Amino acid sequence: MGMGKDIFEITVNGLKLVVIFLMMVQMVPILVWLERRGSAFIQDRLGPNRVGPLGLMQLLADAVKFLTKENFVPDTAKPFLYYAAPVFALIPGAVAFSAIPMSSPIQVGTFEMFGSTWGPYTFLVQGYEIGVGIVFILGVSSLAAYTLLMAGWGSGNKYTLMGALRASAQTISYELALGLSIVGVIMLYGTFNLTEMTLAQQGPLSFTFLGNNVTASWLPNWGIFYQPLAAILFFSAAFAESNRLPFDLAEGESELVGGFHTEYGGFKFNMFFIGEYGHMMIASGLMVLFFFGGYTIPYVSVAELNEWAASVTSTAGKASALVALIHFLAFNVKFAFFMWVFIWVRWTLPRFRYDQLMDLGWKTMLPWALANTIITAFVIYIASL
Amino acid sequence: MTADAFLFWFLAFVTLASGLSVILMSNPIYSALCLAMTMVGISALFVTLNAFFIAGVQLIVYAGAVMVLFTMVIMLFDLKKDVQAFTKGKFTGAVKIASVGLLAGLVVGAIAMSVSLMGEKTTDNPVMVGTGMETTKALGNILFSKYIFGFEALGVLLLVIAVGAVALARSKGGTHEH
Amino acid sequence: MNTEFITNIGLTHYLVLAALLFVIGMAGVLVRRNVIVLLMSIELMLNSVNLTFVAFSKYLGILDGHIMVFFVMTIAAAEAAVGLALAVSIFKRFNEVNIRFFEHLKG
Amino acid sequence: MNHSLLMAILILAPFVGFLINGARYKKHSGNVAGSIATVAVAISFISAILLVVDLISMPAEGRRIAVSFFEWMAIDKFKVNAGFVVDQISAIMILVITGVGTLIHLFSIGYMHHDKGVAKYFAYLNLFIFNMLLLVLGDSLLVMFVGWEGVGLCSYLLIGFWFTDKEKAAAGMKAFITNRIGDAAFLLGMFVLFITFGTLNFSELNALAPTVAESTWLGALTLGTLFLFIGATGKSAQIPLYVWLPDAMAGPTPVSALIHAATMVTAGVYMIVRLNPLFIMAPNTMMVIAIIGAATAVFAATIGITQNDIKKVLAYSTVSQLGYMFLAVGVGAFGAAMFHLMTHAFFKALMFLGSGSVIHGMHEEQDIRKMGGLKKYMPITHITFVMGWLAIIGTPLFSGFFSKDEILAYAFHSPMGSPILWAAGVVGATLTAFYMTRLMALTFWGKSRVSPDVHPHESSAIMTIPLIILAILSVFAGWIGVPHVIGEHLGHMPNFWEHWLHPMISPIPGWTAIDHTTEWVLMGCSVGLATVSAIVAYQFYVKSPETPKKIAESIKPVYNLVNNKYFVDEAYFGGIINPLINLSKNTWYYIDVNFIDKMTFWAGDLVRGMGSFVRSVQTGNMQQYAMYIGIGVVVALSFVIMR
Amino acid sequence: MPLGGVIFIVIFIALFGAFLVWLAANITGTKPVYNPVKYEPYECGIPGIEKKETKISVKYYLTAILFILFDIEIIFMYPWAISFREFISTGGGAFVFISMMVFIAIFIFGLFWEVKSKALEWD
Repeated sequence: MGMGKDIFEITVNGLKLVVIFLMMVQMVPILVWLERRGSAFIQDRLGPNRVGPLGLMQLLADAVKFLTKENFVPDTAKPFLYYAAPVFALIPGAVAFSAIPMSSPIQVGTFEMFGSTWGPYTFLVQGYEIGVGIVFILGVSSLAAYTLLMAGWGSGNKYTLMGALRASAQTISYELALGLSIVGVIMLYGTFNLTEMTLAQQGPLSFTFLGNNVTASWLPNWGIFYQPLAAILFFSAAFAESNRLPFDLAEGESELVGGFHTEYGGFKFNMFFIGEYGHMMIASGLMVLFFFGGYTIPYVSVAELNEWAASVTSTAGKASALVALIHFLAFNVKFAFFMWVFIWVRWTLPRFRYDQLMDLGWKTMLPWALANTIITAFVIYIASL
Repeated sequence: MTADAFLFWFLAFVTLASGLSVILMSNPIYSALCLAMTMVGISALFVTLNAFFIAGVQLIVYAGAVMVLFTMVIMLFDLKKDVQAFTKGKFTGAVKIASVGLLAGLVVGAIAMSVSLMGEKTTDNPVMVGTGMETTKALGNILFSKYIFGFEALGVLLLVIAVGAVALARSKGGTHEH
Repeated sequence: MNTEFITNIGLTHYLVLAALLFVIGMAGVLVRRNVIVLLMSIELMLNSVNLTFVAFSKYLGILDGHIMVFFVMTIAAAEAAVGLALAVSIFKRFNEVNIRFFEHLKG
Repeated sequence: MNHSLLMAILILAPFVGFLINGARYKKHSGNVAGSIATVAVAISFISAILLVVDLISMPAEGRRIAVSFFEWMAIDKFKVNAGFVVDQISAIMILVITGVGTLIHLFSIGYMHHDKGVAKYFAYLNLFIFNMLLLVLGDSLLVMFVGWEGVGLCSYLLIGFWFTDKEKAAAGMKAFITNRIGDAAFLLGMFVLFITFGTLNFSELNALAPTVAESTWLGALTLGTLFLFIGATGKSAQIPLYVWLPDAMAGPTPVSALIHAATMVTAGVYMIVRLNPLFIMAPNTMMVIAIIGAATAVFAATIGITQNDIKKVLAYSTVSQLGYMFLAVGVGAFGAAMFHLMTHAFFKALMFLGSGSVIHGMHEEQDIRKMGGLKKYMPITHITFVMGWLAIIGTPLFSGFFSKDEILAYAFHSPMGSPILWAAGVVGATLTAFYMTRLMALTFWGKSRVSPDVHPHESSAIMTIPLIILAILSVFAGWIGVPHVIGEHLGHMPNFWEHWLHPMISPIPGWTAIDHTTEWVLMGCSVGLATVSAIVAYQFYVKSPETPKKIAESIKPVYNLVNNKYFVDEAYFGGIINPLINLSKNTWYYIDVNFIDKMTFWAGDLVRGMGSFVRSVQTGNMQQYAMYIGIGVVVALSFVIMR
Repeated sequence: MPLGGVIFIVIFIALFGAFLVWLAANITGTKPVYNPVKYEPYECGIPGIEKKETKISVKYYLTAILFILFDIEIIFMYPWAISFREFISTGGGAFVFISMMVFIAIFIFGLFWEVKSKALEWD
């Protein structure tokens, strides 16, 4: 039975999931710090700078504060839902984030351990690979609406309930534009698989049009050049999905106080916070995957990079690790850029009114996304003639 | 026990338990949440059956849309607890439970019988393996050739429902006071 | 004890599971009083049918079952939309969701 | 472009036109609606041409473009595809339908200009073309039947187009009901054929036909073909179901031209030609067809002589000419039937459109007694009408001459024909020459009897252009089917028509070539008689208009009989419809009211009593109903399992 | 590794992680001291006198219903999008394109109707 050989693989994969989850959680304090420093920079003030170098220790102080807050349940709340909601806020984000490929796979050759031979293995730098990647991610992240409703209803407060309804109505409205803007992308790559999409974007811009091969070597072969409208729509919808400014209508000091998490404090509030950042991370990751080449390096194809890595390292395993490292860095650079855009936008744009928000989603973005779908299909059809 | 078998039993337990909770919880909101759990469980069962795309659609449509609608409506009604959650009549109740129980027994029996009859036809013959892409493409191929009329008809159906449901929901409702 | 039954998962397992889910949904339809829970029980029944479709699809090696699942999902969503619209409309007017109340709608 | 796309465009273009015009049916702008409709049909025409060009470029064997879009239904063995075929026969039909259709659409723009329901009119017209294309292109009887019913519907809608006029609405109804009788027979025919052959596909039927040996007089083959022929008599206005066609003239004149002259009424002929290997195996049916065709040809022609409504004359002429086609079919001359179908489509459409132009110019006047001398007011209409006239009376070298004489030759010489059939044909031709000349004389020639407050005028170019094109076709269309006997004197001109249709037409058993002398003699006979009768008619109605009245006076009973269309309508009423009504009334009173009703009341009381008992079950409690379903399922399942 | 195994691991770790997180959420924090005011639902200064009974606009529900219907229509486009190129390469491109355009036309008509009937207006 091959189970013995599998155990190592299963262990590594399990650990990988834990690591990715921790990575996601640990990125949140850093992003919070970035947001606070960044907003200060944008607004021409100093931001946190007292605790530790550059105010970095502020994160720890925050964490301590969160963990030591009083832990109580309001009288009118439903305890089960009240406790469950923050936990559920984390799960969809974490599960969806693990499906994002962050680098090329690492090859591990055979080796001796515990007196038997192991390997060879291939480890993906993503939680798990699933064939219908996008559909899966969309499905999982559509579960986020429950968190809002559970929190809002479970708190037993009318502000939370209204905030939750607002937030979920907004989330589902923009999910339409989000889902529709992806149709063009799917058509472009002809696959749901995120890795295949990434690999389709390597090298210089080149495509076939009416039987002619067109190549523009000064541009990378990124999705944004094929689907600019989809990129804009997707990114805007992602803002609304994660309830970020300018679409953070779920909260409002004057009308709804803190929205659906009004009654939450301490660690539970923190989890909602992590959930929100989780959404941002998924959105940024997908943005990079769909439109900015994923983990590939612009102008350089994966094959070229493999060749170079093989020439500077001794074994295939080391070469693949090196390549994976470079790809991982490339991915993170792009990823960080979009996270920064999220923060940047938040401190730059004013928020919408609720009716404007719904109008934008239903009457502007949905028709444009439809138009994008039709045009893409038409162009693909014409180009193939 | 293999991972697959464990997975099946685990998911079967989850779906059955949450399915039972749907009808046993007296508070409709917990019913709705349990049903959402059942949907997720069934989605995972689809994955074990290699129906990846269908699993994703199940998540998006059922868990992500239909059940959200249910939850929203219940919150809209603000129903805390059903005053009378179950039927009252003792006799009809007994008949109902009995018929359901009988049905369960019969269906399971029928399945067991027919499976033993069908014999080799039900042997594991998975033509649809792989990561789900081929299946989805094949699905598209069938949907847009053999089932194209059903597909267009569903488009019209959805239009009709969109018009009708909105008209219904905004209507004053009812013609007379009871 | 014969462990074959536990370790070797086949079509029968899925069919029995689906049958049980169906029966649970049916029980819900029969015994619950809240219209919305009734509708949810119907969704449960539809879901169990979807499960049988997909299971047969896999074990018979034809994809038509998947298409049927697609169609069933659409119908189920349509049914939920209209059913809930009715429920909302009646609730707004009479503040009532008990199925027995709906008897007043007859003729 | 590939064939399926072309075929889809061919069929769907008029349908799209129908949808567009149907959606804007309240609009009054005739030009817009007409342009849309005309363009739609013109697109269809172009794709028809492209398809036929492709067809011609194929090798003569297997010259056939078959497209199956999807499986329409599959019930056990019964499988029907939405399949369409362009072959030698349907190629002719689609060209005629879309070509003549385009011209008639164009004409309609001018003719229907002032009408309020013009968009609706064009929508119906396009729907008709769509259905007609389904009819001729369908690769199985069932697909054809869809078109068959569709054209019936459009015919009904268009005859009763001015439905506010009760009489016209009734005419529409009459057409519809008469057609239904035929359609019922058509359905029966399909059943019989399906039981016999297990398929409704044309090519399969035709291939299987010779394998069924016909042992009895009324075997399956004869029965099926006879039923189909009855269906054809309904659609193609043959005895006894012709009565609807003259009344159908209540519709707008272009409709009469398109539906009731050129296309729809020929559907019966087309259907028989398409199934010719099947029909040729049933000689008894063929005989019936030939006799009915010949009888209709003569019968309708006699009525035509006495009619005074310009459109009625043409209508009876159409019935008569259709009789010729059935005569041709009946004697096995399928090619000749198709040939006459095509030439007739041209010259009859021309004449109908010409009459439309006359009616338009005369401000809705249709009575030829109030016309006369229109030659000088309407020169173009007159010239084109003359071309049509020359064609229909069989003037040598005009199109009608070739087709009619081919039919007559076959009727004389074919083993299935006989000199009697030929004689009937010649009489028909003579009568045709007479009443057509009468029509010409009373309408265009002689002294003007136009009432002084009417100012006839020539129609606009949009109406005359189609006339001119059709006139050219009426004159020259016959040249593609010049018989050998004439062709060899014209520099050995080949008979394109025969070559083209040859692979599709089954040979007549026992056929021998006609020797040239016979053919010349036959031709001479019919031409001579027609000429004489035309001259007589000219004498009667132009030179001495008093003579026909005197003659009519002297044979008054006969004249009345003919003038009243042999009292066929009245006979139908007196012989069939009224007795039926009386019988129904009596049965209603004695059987229904006094017996059945009492029984049912009694039964009703019983049921009500039981019902009030059972009503207690129907509580309105949905869950109880669900429980009943559940119990039912339990019982059914346990029955299945225990069995 | 079989895919079932992957799912198994994911589910297992997700559940385990959720349990851990839930535990963490309950363990952390200091034990609260009971105070009736503190345990009241949040209000903006004035104590809540009415019971929690809020009339919620039916608009939210309408939005959700329309979301479901349009979401399904979008889901139908996915298999189309994914097999569109294959259809083109096998020659059925025009047919599939047109049939999807018909579907989208119905979609647009529905959207247009909703906009026109003001089902999407928020005030």
